[in-house]
Amino acid sequence: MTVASALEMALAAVVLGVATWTIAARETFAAVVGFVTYGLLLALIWVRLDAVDVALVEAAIGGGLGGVLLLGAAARLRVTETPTATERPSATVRVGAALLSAAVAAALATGVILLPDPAPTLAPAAAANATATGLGNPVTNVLMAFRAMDTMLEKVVLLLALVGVWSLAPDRLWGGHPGPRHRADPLGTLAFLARLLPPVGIVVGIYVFWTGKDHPGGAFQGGTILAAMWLLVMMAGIADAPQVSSRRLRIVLIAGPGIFLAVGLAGFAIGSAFLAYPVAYAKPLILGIEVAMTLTIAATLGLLLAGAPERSAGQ
Amino acid sequence: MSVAVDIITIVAITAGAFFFLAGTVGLLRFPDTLTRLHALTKADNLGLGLVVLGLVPQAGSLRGGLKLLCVWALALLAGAMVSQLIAREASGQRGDPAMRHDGPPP
Amino acid sequence: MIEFMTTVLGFILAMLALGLVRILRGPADADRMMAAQLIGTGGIAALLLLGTVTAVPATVDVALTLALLATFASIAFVKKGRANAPDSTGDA
Amino acid sequence: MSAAIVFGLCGAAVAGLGLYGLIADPRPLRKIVAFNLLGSGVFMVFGVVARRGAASGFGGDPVPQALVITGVVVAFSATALAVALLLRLFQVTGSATLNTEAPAGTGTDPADA
Repeated sequence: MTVASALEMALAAVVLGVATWTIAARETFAAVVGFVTYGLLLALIWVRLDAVDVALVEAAIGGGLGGVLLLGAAARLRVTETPTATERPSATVRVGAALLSAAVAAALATGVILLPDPAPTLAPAAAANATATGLGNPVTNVLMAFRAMDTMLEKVVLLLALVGVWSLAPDRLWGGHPGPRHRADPLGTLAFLARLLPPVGIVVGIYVFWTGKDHPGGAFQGGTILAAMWLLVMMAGIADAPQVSSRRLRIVLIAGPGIFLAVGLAGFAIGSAFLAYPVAYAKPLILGIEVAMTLTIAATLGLLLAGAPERSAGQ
Repeated sequence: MSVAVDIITIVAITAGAFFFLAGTVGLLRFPDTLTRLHALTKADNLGLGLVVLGLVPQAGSLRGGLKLLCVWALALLAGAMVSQLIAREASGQRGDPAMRHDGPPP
Repeated sequence: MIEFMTTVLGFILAMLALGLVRILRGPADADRMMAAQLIGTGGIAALLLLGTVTAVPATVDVALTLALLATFASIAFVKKGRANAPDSTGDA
Repeated sequence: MSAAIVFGLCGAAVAGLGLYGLIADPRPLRKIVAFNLLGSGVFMVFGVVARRGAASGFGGDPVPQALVITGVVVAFSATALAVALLLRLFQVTGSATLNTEAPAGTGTDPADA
């Protein structure tokens, strides 16, 4: 056994251990901390699997924003912990669940072991058509050109989720500011961090987006970093979350999918089909869509984490 | 030349690994939250710092080396601040107005 | 050199696994957050080593992202801890 | 046994763990976390498929990788919506239980939500 494969087994074992803890922990807060750690370690696995684009997403979502979302909810719901814990399902249900889960895991594992050899792959097709877009990152090519429909609909899903979150506001608060108004000591550590980190983070976010055309990175990864910086500023009380009825905000929110859709429809006229880019303009068109999407993603993710409107306008 | 560079790398990374060991042992063995935080910050700053220092000569390009240093600087900055915040949270001083400013007095 | 770095990588991974014990044991939430913080930093170091071992330079970008965002969970923890304090603005 | 297989088995086990937690834990937030674990286990299996498809100078097949990225984004949106629903449920009823015959909580009538 080589050093490298021992390392892989160790990594898999640690990840499995954290996953077990996340399920088994008695306190929800402890379980969520376990889940955040799991996200961090998963980024290592994705790098090992040579999927650096996915590792970036996992680091940004699993280790970063997902942790904020779940830790916040765990802290707010702490008081409900004891009563619900008494509703433990009966032993029969638990044994049944364990058997079912074991069967599903075994089926998946068998599937992994019996994967066909040689593995079917679309990599040669992706490589052969890379010249059509002029982008060097195959994953960006797939996301923005070969399977662009998926990516466009994914952005729509993000928007729908945001509309769903907003619709949870009580009627009288509709259109107000999401989440509580955060206040922090303006001379304290958090406010200092929120003034120091965002300029750096915005540069890193734009870099990750821009490098995504030829190297791992892209609109979603960059947008997540931007969203995190916005969230930091909101949490430190330096800027309030905008009213969800604000027109400017809504324009930013629909800019990404809107431009994507417009370019897609224009594909009928200038290309040959929906979302067909004319080869000569493919690269600038894709970059234009990505710029708009980065902004939309940053705004959508930031507002998704801020939550449903809880204060009416001006409060 | 290359051998000298490799020796620097090995020494620095080994030292970095040692600080991770120290930080972890401290996190596990120290008796209370604040002393454990003390152990943690050593691993944060020195452990990662020495590993980065060891990797910089291997980076192969100026750009790669600078990016490595950026990672360390960011981790240093964010880690130091968050340790502050956790410490305040742990020691329960957040409600005490006298302890709230850590910058110079206005 | 590759062998050496892989060994150190394994060592740091072992340290991270030990750090998990603190998440298991607590006792306070702050202890758990600190362990997560240590695992974040160790994860960054492990990523940088892994990137050098496997010769994937883009790994540094993942480490950069982690360095920026790994602290966010801790910030959320501190914020939410404060929301329950008397001087807060009373969410919930 | 190649590297990919190890992580594939790890992913299968994580998916199983997530499914167990989703069914067996009564607390909604824990169900959400377990659901995320289940998803990430499946993504890991996808990652193995991608890795095995390495060809043409790419480290992996970019199509499954892109699918995983899309999947992570959609899973995150679903998680955010689920958490918001849960927090609203807590705001309205003062408890966070999925049990319809909840023990006498404050204002158990969900109709006024």
